Amino acid sequence: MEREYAKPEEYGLADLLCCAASREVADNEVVFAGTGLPMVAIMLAQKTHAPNLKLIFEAGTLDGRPPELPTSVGDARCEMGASRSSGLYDAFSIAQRGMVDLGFLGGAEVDEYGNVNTTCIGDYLAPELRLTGSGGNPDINSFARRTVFIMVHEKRRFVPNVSYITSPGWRVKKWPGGDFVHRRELYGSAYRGGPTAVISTAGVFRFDEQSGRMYLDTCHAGKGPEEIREMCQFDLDISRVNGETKPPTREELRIIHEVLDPDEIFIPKVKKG
Amino acid sequence: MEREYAKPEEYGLADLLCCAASREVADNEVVFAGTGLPMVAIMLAQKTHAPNLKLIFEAGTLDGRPPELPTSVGDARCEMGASRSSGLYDAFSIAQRGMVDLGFLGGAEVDEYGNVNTTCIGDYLAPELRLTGSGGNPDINSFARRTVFIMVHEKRRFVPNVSYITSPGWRVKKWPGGDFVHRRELYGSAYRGGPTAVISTAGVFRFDEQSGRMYLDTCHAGKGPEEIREMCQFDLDISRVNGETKPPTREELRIIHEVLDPDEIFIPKVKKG
Amino acid sequence: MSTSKRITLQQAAEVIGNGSSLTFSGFTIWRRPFALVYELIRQKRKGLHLIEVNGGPQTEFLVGAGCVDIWESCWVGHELYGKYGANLSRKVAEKAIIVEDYSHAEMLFRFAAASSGAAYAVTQTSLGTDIHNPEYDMLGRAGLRDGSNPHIARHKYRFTDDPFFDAGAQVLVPAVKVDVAVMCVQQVGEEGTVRLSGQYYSDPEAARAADITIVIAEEIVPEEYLRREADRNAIPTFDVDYIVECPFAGHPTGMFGRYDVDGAFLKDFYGRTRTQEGFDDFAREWIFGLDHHGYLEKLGWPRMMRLKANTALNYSPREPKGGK
Amino acid sequence: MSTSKRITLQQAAEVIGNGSSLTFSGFTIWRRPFALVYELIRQKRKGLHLIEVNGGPQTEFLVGAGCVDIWESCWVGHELYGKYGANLSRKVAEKAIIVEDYSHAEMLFRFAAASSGAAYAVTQTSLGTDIHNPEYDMLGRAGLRDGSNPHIARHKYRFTDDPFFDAGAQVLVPAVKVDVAVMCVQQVGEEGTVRLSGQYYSDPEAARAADITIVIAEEIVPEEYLRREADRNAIPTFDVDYIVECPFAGHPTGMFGRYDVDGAFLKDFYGRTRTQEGFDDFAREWIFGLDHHGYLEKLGWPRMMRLKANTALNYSPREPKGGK
Repeated sequence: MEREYAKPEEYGLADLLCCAASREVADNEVVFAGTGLPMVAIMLAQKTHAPNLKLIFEAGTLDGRPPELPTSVGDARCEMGASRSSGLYDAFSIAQRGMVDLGFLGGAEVDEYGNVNTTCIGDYLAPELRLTGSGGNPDINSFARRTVFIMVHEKRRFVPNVSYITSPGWRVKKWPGGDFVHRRELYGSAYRGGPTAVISTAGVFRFDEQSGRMYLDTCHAGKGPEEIREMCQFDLDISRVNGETKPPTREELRIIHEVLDPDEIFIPKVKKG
Repeated sequence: MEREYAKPEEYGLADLLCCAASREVADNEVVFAGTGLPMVAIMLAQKTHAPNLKLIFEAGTLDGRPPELPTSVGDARCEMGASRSSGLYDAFSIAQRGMVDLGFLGGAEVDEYGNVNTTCIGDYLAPELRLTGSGGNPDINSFARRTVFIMVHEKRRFVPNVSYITSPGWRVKKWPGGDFVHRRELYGSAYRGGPTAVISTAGVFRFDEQSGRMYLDTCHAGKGPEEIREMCQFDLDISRVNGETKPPTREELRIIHEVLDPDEIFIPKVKKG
Repeated sequence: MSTSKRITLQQAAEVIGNGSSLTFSGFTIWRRPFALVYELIRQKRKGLHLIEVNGGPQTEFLVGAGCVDIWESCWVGHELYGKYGANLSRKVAEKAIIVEDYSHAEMLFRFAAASSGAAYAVTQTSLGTDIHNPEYDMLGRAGLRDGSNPHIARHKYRFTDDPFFDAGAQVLVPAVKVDVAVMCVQQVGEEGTVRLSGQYYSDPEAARAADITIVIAEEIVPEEYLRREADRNAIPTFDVDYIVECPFAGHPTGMFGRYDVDGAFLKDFYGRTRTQEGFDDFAREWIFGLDHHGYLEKLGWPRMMRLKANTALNYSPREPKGGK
Repeated sequence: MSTSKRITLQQAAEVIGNGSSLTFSGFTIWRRPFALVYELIRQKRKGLHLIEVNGGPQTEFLVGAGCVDIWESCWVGHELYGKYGANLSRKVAEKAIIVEDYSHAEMLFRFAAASSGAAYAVTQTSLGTDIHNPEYDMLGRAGLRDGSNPHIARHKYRFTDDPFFDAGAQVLVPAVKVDVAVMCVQQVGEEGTVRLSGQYYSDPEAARAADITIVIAEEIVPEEYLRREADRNAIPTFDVDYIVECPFAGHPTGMFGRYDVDGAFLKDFYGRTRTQEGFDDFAREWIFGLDHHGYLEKLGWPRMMRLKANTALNYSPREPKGGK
């Protein structure tokens, strides 16, 4: 089936993020998704190219097939069509057991090595702003084979060092000293991978597994590599750029806006004409 | 209500054991019972003086009220009327959490300090006879506030040192050295008590919590203290004997034989006249 | 049963003394025992030590009202109805509360260990993060890890290696020590058997981890009815000390099969309580001077009927998503 | 589904290679996957390492047939139909098998740790017993704790103290390493969702602990049917690799809601297999030269109809208790 891509005026950045994220999933994978855009992205994948993906919601539904988008992972809608509905012990045990292929997460800050912060802005001991805290972000990111972060791209969010490492990237702190080491060194037999992509409102970023460094993979329509490098506080590797991020297809947009999120709870519609 | 005790010719030793064991339970207690005579004893208590006792079967039924005697703790009958039916994780967690008042157990050998063996006869490394193994005996005995053992009384079973300590008494081995210490020293905050009675086919034996030594409490009808001391390989303390074991009441016998075990699976009927 | 477990909401709140460590049923904005949270605020409870697998509006209300000295958890917010916990954030900035951060799985495993009677849990989650930064042991920094507080472990973490299969670094997290768990559930039997519907979150672990467990249920049903299908019950009688019948006790959070989250209420709370004055104003409007029935009357029938779940769907098809 | 999980009994047995570590669903004489146990014996499987929360007739059959080199567990017998495991006992006396003893709770916690991805479990059970006697570490004595066998931990136990609340001595037990779990259940969906009825024993832990899980079900039912009530299902699809439909697969053990234990059969087995000759004779009669249908035909309709459970009671009121 040929893909009919939408034109730039037919979609917004949230659509693009959602579709780019959705394409990170392969069929039959076990996927752990949080509330919000990650949930829309994963359900889009389920309704397009990955009908047999197995969806885990942290609050305790396993291999769920909600006919309608849940408002959060604790929503009654999560349970519909699931293989098993239970609780957090099940969800986190499955993750630690190594059964999760992909985690979809968000973040407030990210550094060049994929460390993500969702805890506070500024010094932890005297923060400018206390955020939500970790939630399951570090847990899913510790155990999944791959994790994908969906983020708003602002220069203040792409930093050399995050204020607080909430969720482990490729180069993490070895305690008690706090020296940076490759995560492989710390995780032992639980090492299965790490962050594989950051999908921001500017482009798609990937990581070199050996060096752990982020590089720019594709630019969203209208953004150039140099421009995106300027949007980071660290020296972004743009040597491996691979063209433009594929736009949403019309079918994907239809599913997002007619099936998944008709009420524009997570993704606003772009008004045509 | 006045108790109408049965006459010696109206009951057998198994009846006496069962009734003596049943009387160890107080109402509202949480009780863990194994297959066989312990199960009959506990259900007898439930149907007489302890209607609100909460029965746990190791295979995973909590606060069970079987209308009919199960054949083993995994039997479908265990689940009837239970507060929750689940699995072993639940049962053992409840025990380790300290919620069990009383455990009813059996054994092949017992020593003066209440250590019980259900693993092997003879040297563990070259046993004369390999038995069933521990089952949940040590687990229930480690965690319950009180445990009661029901045993056949033979001199070879009441020994100074059991071949193998399967289930911990009052004086247990501290590893790696294997020196004997009071169980209080080993169990730390999990120390809640230990074996409180052995009910054998000869009498009822109790333990001094401080010294951990067994003493004879009551003799079954027709047995004297000296005779019972002769039936032990260790020097049984008979200084605290407290008369004769109370016989079964006619009501208890009726419940055992008409309600609980009419098919004489665990307790044979004594033929009258 | 020889003794009834039934008590009133007021009595339930009185079970939780000043300085208690406390936890709740539910998950973020679902099945939180709000009727009791409100009552604790009315009774001006002080010095609470909240230990939660995850926080939510109940945390924000208790923190905003000044009931909480210590919060140990991993997350607070209102999901799509409020991005973060503004009251907690304000108190953190003022250093008016101690926050001890763990990861979500760590909190869950801490409860699982406690409910299973284990002293601690072994995990490999969150290695290399600042959650494990020894400088960020806030209870330690406050001098509270000296063994004198029975709710607080001597260490936030210990690290060790797997001696059995060389699996690498292991994180040891202490079992939680919780005085009281308050559950908000669909059904409880007269003797305490709880039947949950939908996801059960971390409720069985919370109920068993706590020394005292209070169950607030939409309805108290005949125990006999629940015992007919024992394999559908989540919490057995001996995990439950007190029961309270209180319909809509979870509002503004939602309950599977019974009612949806009141998104508009949470949005209003989130919007109005960035400042202490805002919180106090909100509390005067919605908490003080009301009891549970007064609260429901104030909410009004049209609102509550809109939130009511369709029992075939288990959620309300009438309630607009996103609280719009 | 893109790929079917359905296989035959023969194929299921072939999944379990010589030298595999293996575990089963069920509890003592309940829900043991006998149809597959028989097939393993027919296929003359060798060198198995059985790791069981508890043993039962399935252990006795496999041990008697010489399929098992190592048995790690806590109990073997036939409940009221046979006091102990005579085949295991004989092989122990002959030193033809290595038995590694743990307590029941220890075995359960070892499975729970494995199913939760933890390297080991922390417990306080069985302190002071000979289960912890370092002289009785049988795999260690056999030189098998050098790290070369992926199923065998470097230590049987480790002891430590609780660093958090001074709770005292703690026993660390290694997570089990199980290649294959074979489950014998009432219902499985086409995609692998399992619904258990009655007690679920340690089945969810066993299914998740193993690298490969085979489910043998009385019936394969539409996946859609099971997913209508997700909170009644015990094991999710991604814990299950293969499914086999095989009615009466558990005979002579019992299955809640389906059929009772065949006590007479077990008594006969127990009585006849004290010697190897006795076992071989029993195997010639009941295992070799038969397939599952041949076995059922040999048992005969009257016997099987007598064992069949009354679906209101979940057991058979016709089957005499005690196997008389």
